[in-house]
Amino acid sequence: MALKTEHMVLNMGPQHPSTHGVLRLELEIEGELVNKVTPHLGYLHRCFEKHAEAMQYNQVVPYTDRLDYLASIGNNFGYALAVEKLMGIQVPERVEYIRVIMAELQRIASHLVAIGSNGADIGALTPFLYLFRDREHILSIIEETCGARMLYNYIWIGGLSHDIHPDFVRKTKEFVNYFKPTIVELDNLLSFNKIFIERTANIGILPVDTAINFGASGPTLRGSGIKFDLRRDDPYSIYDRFDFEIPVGKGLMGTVGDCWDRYNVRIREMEQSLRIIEQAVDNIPEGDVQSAIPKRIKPPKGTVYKRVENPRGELGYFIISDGTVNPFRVKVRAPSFVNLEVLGELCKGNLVADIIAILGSIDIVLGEVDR
Amino acid sequence: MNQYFKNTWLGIYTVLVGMKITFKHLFTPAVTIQYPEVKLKLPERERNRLYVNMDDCIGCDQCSRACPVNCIEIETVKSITGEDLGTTSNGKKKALWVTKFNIDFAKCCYCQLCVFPCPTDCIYMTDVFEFSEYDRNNLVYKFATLTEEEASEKKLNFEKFTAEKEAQKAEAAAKQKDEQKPAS
Amino acid sequence: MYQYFYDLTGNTIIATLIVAVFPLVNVLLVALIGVYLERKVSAWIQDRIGPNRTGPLGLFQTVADFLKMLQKEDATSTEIDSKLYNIAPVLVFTGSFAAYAAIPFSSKLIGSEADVGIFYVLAISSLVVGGILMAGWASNNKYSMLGAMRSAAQIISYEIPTAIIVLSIVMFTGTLSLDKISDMQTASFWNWNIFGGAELGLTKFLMIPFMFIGFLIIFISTLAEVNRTPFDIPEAESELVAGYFTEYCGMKWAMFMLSEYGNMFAVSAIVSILFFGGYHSPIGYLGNSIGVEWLIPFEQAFWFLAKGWFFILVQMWLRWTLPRLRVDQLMSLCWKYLIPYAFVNLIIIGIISLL
Amino acid sequence: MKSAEEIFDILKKKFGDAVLSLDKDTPVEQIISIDPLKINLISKYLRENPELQFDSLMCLSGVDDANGIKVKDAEGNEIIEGGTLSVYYNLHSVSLKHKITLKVSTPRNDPQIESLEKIWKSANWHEREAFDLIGIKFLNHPDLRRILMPYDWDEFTEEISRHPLRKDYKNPEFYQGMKVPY
Repeated sequence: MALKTEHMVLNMGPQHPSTHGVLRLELEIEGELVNKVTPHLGYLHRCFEKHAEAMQYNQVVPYTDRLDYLASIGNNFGYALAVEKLMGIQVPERVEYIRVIMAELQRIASHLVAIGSNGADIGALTPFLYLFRDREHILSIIEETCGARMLYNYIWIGGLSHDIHPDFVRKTKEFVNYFKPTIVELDNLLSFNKIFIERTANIGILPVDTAINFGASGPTLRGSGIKFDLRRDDPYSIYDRFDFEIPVGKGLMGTVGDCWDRYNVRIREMEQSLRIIEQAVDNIPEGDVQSAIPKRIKPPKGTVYKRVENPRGELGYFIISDGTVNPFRVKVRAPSFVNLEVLGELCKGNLVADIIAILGSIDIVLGEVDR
Repeated sequence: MNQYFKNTWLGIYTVLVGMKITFKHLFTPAVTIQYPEVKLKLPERERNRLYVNMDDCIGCDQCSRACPVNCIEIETVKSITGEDLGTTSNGKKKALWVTKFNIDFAKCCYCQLCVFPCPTDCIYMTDVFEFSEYDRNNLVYKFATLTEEEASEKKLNFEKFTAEKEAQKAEAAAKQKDEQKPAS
Repeated sequence: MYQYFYDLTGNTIIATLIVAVFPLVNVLLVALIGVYLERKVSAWIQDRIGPNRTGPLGLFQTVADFLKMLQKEDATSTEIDSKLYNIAPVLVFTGSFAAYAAIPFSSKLIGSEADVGIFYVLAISSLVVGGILMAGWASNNKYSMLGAMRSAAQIISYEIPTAIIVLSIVMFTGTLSLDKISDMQTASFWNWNIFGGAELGLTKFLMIPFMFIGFLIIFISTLAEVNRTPFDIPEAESELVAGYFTEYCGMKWAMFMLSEYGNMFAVSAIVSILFFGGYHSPIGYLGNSIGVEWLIPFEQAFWFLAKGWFFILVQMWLRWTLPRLRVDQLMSLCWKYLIPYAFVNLIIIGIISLL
Repeated sequence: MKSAEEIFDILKKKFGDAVLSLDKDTPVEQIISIDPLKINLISKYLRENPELQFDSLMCLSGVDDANGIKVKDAEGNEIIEGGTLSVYYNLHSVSLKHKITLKVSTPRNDPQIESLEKIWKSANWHEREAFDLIGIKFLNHPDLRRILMPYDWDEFTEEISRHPLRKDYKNPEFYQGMKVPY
């Protein structure tokens, strides 16, 4: 005879230590077993899309910073590319290089938070602080160039807000050399820790076809073992010039597509980002970074959908221009928004503690989910 | 069975590896600083509180229009003939009395978009970042150098001036009419 | 002990007071220093500075916290079962404090020289489970409830490996009295149980690896019994907010904290008594060499506290290194790994001690 | 890899009138317009046809075209009457690496579009968002609730402030007794 237990509805969030912001999850649980997860969004809804309609094209850039606030450069990048595509602007070589280096630095910084908070959710608070220490290095490199630590407003339509700081190249190289050993330390401290593996391997398995059907992207998709990276498959900017690999989940510790794979993909991606930075940082050509910025940003009538590989996945900007100085419609295809949808599928039949691990491995940023 | 012992071994071994790493860190010096006593040197491009050098401001309103959050409020009064407002440091002649130049730092998003269009480089970001207040109204910084009386005086002057001008115009127009009338 | 102080002071009331107050003072001190150390150790491990505002090096941080806690409003939900809710922290504290009665701080400083000391400690510390269950149930909060259930399952399960290892030590030493177990490991660290006891011979050397395994098992399982990371799932702050004491605040919350640190010291004390010579010095006594007899109990107390604190530091070190286990893994670690190993270890130790 | 023209031809051959037109005027994207009530059939075909294999829906954006007539209602608010609401679908094939943009337009006063939730799961939340912010009803959607706005937004606000991304949206004065424009 099966033991009948009463269902309990557990309300996790919006104020909860590990929902990564103000996400509210309604868990239907049976003992500790979760039957159903219903995410409720909108607690951080700041009307980005409505705001953008009232702004001029260049004024939207600071708003894009606030989408995925852990990877603001990527957001600027995507938006700038979309409008540039709409207007047919060719940006100078120097700008392209600086953009790529910045975006990759930002990717590392963002992954550091993702990995750290995934570990912290599972209980390892120390790696979290180590990773934040490393993130500080990146933030201060970027701060020196553009003056802000989080919300940069750095990549403008057609150019950059500032040229790089004279120390930038030296400090970036220093960081690359500093950071390589710390990845090894992180691996020893957390990735290959037996308890961490137990908590993440074979948990929240996401098969490839489900992942694609749900539109998952970024490390969430690559963790399922498919080599799909927009930097290689739909190259934008100058990513096709660099030699880098696309790490995918291989099921090293359990099944392909489990939490550990998604976690590991992020670490390996940081190594690849370092490779890109190393290749790019020596070859920055000379030039003026603001020469291609149009005096008056007034794109022709048209529609554009431009996507970039943000740390969390495919960030797409769908912009309709009606030929005025204000965009007619800006829709953001936020990677976290789409990835979060998978949560309901992954969490069925897991324990409450696994929900945390799965949510951490999907790595959402609520600023982006709710926009 | 093999897996069983392997698990046991891995469990103990990886824990010891982790402990070794944290033990090493026990003796590394702290990377944090004691904030109010020790402060980091901020880079020169630091984007924090805005400052407006009113001596140079020509009241062109470009910063206000560039602001995505509308936190800059500028009100200007045209100068009347005979008033000398001086020139800015890069040689531009001022033509407007800036009677109001308020920046609401509660709204400011520190995007620096207002700094670039300024023709005289009079608005810029400083490295002052500690300016918290208990009252939100205190975050509205008033940069205009004119006192209220002066401002109202200027306004009055301008109104008088325009009124005079208008009157003159009206007179001239009337004269013209008068002149034109007989012709037609 | 009572007799000792009665002889010393000649007054029944003072003697009783000293006997009663000493463990309490110890628990308070452990909590006071423990919380401070926990913060400092975590800060050092994480390359931070840690508390440094209140007093030199932040030494009075916990005192300040304690004063704050005392002044706090006792905010409670209206939906609680107030009787159970109020008793629970007291019960939890009683459970952890009562264990101190049988712990020998030195040869002259034992609350009760009970012949079944270790048995008493094992039994009385189970009282904590009742308190935690009460707290979880009475809070009328789902997180508290889950935490309490986890805690109960955890503490009850982990008593088994603890008891088996204790049994093997009891089998080896032939006594249940904590005082006698300590006393058998006198003179040198070479005589500690972890090094095979005081008796020389082949059995001693055969014993060492198994004693070491026994120590590991009892250390892990006592860690779980006091809900420390990696076994802090009852209060797992990233899952259950704060587990069974989510709804508590102010002094009642402080009672839980107090009992947690009290428990930490208690289990460290038990481990050091069973395996590391209890209150005995590893290198001999100063009092013996200079011929001052009365110094010895104090030296013993020093060594005992030092050993206890050492294990507390190890617990903290572990806490800031490891992630947390999941509730079912916690159970499988206990039932599938620790208990079989403990049983095999028990049998082997039994055979060796028969040799 | 197939270009938009080729895909349009394939679809036109298969579905005839349901595929309306191919918009080549826009400088960067080529958009195929589709009948809103046939979109589910066409999408299913797009996904399952081995030549096309559009296995992922990248983005789904609801748009208020604001192409109706602006009139004043009884309270003096400017509202738009007539015209259309549109939804743009950006499809992508992970295996074949080609992209296409579909567009459906539906009348503003009764916006109804077939849901694609059965075909691409990622459509679920995107459609909820379009329903929430634009007010397009997706037929056969399993769980058409608001997603970003509060669930009870309808109860406390007037008709004109139901769907924020419509061009004639007006901020409500109060929501649940809270002043909305701060």
